[in-house]
Amino acid sequence: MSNAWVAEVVVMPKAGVNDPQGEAILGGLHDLGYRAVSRVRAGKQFRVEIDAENEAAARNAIAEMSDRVLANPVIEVYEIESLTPLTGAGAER
Amino acid sequence: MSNAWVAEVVVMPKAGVNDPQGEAILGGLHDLGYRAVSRVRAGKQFRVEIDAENEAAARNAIAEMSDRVLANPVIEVYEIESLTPLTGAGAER
Amino acid sequence: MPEAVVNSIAPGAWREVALSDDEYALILELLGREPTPVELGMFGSMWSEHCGYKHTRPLFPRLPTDGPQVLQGPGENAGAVSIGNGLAVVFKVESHNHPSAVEPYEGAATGVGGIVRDIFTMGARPIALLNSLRFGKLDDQRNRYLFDNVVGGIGGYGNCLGIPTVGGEVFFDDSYSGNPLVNAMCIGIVTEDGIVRAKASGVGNLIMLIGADTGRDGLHGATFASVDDPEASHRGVIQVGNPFLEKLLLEASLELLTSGAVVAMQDLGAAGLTSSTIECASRGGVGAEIDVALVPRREEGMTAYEVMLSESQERMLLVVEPHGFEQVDAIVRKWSLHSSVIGRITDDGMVRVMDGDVVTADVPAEFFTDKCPTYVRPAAEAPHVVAARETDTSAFSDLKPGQAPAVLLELLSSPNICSRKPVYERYDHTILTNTVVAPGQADAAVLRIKGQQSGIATAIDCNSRYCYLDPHLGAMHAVAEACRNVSCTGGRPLAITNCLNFGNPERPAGYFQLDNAVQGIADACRALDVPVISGNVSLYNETANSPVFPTPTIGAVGLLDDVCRHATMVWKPGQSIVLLGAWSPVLGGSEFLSYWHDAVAGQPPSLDLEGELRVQELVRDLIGAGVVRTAHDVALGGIAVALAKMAIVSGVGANVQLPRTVERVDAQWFGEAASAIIVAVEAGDEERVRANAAEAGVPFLRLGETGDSGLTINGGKAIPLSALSVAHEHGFA
Amino acid sequence: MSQQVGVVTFPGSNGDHDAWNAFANDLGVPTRMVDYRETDLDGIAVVVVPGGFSYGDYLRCGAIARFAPVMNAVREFAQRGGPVLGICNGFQVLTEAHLLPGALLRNESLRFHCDWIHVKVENRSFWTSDVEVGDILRLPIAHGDGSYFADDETIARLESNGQVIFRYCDANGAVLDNANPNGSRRAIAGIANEGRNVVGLMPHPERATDPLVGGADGRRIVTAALSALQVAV
Ligand SMILES: Nc1ncnc2c1ncn2[C@@H]1O[C@H](COP(=O)(O)OP(=O)(O)O)[C@@H](O)[C@H]1O
Ligand SMILES: [Mg+2]
Repeated sequence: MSNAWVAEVVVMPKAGVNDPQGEAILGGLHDLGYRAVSRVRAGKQFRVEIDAENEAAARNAIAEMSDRVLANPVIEVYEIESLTPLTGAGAER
Repeated sequence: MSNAWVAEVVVMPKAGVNDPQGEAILGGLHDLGYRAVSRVRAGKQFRVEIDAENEAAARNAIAEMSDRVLANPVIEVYEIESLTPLTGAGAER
Repeated sequence: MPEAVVNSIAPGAWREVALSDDEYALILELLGREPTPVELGMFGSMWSEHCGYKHTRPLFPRLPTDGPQVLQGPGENAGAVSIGNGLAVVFKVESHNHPSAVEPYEGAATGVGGIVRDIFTMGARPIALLNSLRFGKLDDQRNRYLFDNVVGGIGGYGNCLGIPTVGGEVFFDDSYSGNPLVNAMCIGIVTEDGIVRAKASGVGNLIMLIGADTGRDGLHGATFASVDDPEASHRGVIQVGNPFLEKLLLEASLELLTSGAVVAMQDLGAAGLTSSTIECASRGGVGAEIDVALVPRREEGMTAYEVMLSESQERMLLVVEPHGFEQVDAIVRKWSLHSSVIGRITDDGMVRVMDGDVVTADVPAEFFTDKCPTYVRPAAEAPHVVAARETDTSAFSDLKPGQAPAVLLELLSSPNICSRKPVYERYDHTILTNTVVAPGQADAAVLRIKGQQSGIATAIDCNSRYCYLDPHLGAMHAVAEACRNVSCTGGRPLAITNCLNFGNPERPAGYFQLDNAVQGIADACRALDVPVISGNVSLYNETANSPVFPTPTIGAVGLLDDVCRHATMVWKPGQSIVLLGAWSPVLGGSEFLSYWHDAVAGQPPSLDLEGELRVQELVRDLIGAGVVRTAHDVALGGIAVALAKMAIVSGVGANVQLPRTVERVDAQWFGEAASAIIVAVEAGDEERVRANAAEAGVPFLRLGETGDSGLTINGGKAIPLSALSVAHEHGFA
Repeated sequence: MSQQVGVVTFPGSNGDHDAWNAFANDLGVPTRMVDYRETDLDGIAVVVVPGGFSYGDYLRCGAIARFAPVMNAVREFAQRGGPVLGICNGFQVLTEAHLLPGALLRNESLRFHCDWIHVKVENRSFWTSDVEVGDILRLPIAHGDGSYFADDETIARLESNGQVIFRYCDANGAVLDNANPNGSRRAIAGIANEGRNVVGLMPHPERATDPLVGGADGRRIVTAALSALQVAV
């Protein structure tokens, strides 16, 4: 029997890679008076629901698709931030 | 004396708002054979470094700028996923 | 020698910056000592093909670069020609092939960023972009990914800058699989006396850096673009462009250049601070001293070496008189940018790089430029190319007459011929409100110049299959076709720019292609009287030792005296369709042969440059006289494809007889030839056109007339317009 | 002080020149650029928020621009009933600034889209005073984030109040799915505030004021400015 899982994958620009979006947001926040902000990095977050027999299988699949699709390894790094059984409530978040 | 903090803010499309990016990724994953994936939502993640006297002050500031700038409440919801003291290592992540 | 330098060069370290043993020996001889690590890195970049033009410099003297209209030929950031009334257009094409192979979106985007900087550095406001793209076949997922993301990157950058992308070409062939070609061209406009040259002068003047902070992006991009190791370019940090910053930089730079405070301006492209400092100093015959410690960084812990060789985008180097500093700073800040003084102009001809108190490099500027070795390599045509060219195309079985209409529909939906709308609709082509003839409407784009009666036409072309089969002839075709496309809209070609995309020149077969193609450009330019005013070179385009088709991309710009008198491909019902120019189509090198028989073979069409000149002149005159408003040259796919495309854009069919100059059905419908232009004219003007053609010595052949809701060829069954359109529109799906 | 059209520019605006050209050259009315740092709109009778990529469109289109100093003045101007036209990025800025309801999402295709399209005039507003309801206009679009979104309640209110000003349609005026270039809800191309003085739209009327460059239907939108300027042309 298979179960449903939900993973949260964060994709951020690799260290050293230019992040114009983060810079523009930082500039905007400064103009707005949030001078205490010293740095912003902007990335993506994906919430992926998947069927898998067990947690390990789910994690493997998520890792593989993060590598291949969700992140562009040339300029980004990804992290599986969480992997939890999918409950009814979670599905609606 | 003030301290440095790093916050991770996640911004996701509200329930009911179209998420063509999530749908496109889902389609792409299916094409690649990841048929067990049933749903993908695509959002943003911001990593904000800020100086604040204490954790509560940092959290307030981050919440305020998330409300005003990082997320648009008409279409998005945000969540402060983490708020931690900034260490040397974190700065280079 | 720099006293503070203690690091010595490990044996063979020069090979890591792509210098040969002989080249390293030459450096030792020039310097009379070992270079420092920073100097070695600087030599590696400056003596790369990308910056040093080692293999192409000896070929360049062949190219004609003069003409009364030429205000600036090759040698500056871009060339310039006069368009009258005190105005000039500035233009250039540049490649970003290697970065795009690794990260297509950012590679293409930063390619656009680079060429745009070349234009505004000259003081010109960019008014149009074009691009020429080549990929492997789309049935391969990676090629599809590259295609989609390259187009995305070009659009992403140009759209954000607010410069319309008005034309281009896309071509697919296996030779480009894994090594796409991404060439971007930019056109700017400036008053003749507003042209600025990147020539540093004035001992004691400040060297300033404006724009982005410096990170570790693209270290050694120039070097790695000069070795055929596709993995090599992975080693650096990929450059990520910031078009928003470039837009600010563009506005700030144009304002700075009119302020009078700036002596010279140079963008930071390949080899970053190294090449910009050296080129600026050497053009002005002065020296320069900069301190890397004064360069604002994005990253912590960067070494002098990294700062000197970083290829971070969106940066500009300025030479400013000391008293102009305040003014420059104020303008820069107005555009939300910051500036830093990083050095001074000196009188000793040396390029000196300090890191605080430490001298990390100290070399005469000319060692990097004039002393860069050049190579003339042995050339020999590859036997398999000779064999391909000498293939007897008559051995391929001909089509049956009844088969041709179905083949036409198939060709119309093939990747090299189908509608490019899915590409150009991702580019803003209406911004700046100068686009008189938009993509998809004609052989060239036409732009108005606000406040003037005149306008300009521009196109970018290269049939690289012809170049593969015969590089000399193919390059001539590229020049002829680019100019012909401009002429077909009514523009008189003023000059061209070129981008030489080739494989490894160190192999005799590669050098043969390069050598012959440059000669072909030179010969065609002389015959058609169009000078070359700018260009760019990209060699080592290979995957697994297999080179791309030799691809000398040609961008042409022409002038229309009255922009209202232009032509498009659109015809109206009830007009006569006429073919102007000699017509002897061949299958050699044709799209048909490649698509239908999967053969790149045969002798490509011959090219009579005098006939070419005559037909172009005739068509321009007819357009200028207001007689012709519809013109289209016959190119890929032959005459049937050309007529079908005209019918599709017009939404009006036609009834035509194809010329019976050849026996074979396939050659009659789909054979290719140069120097032939289809025009549509009002029936009442037909005789006048016939007379003008006779006078001009241009063959005239009536093909038929427009009208109806289908295309009827040789009296067969009409192919409904809707069938033609559907085939054409969905080629990439 | 003379009554002028004010074209608001942010860092990254790139449609400012086209807006200026449409009003100053094609319409021949006094027009000036208003820098995002300016704080009063003295002498300005009509405000245009032009297209472009303000702040690079990073974060969200218009998200950062809406906090620019000039936006306070624009808000007061709008509240006093002054005519405001937000074009493309300008429309996005006005929604982010809550001068107009809803938001603009990424095109359904996820791609930037440039083409000439048709819109139908649905209701009266300051900016549709020189066209008739039901007129079909041919205008260029050029955007990656033009999919109009508002929740059901807001959409219902916009519809019942007649605040939907433009809808995408085909050349004959039929509102069909394949005429909707970006997936906007109810094919909405442009809306007005309750006062009908503030209008935002994704298409570019300012790029369509001269037949030489594709069409002049946009001229019929921009001429509305004349009534506010009380100038003789
Ligand atoms: N990469 C591109 N970028 C912009 N426009 C393009 C591009 N490729 C093709 N186009 C435009 O699409 C139209 C059709 O291209 P093509 O089929 O090569 O034309 P032709 O009729 O000259 O063979 C032309 O207007 C051309 O400028
Ligand atoms: Mg052509």
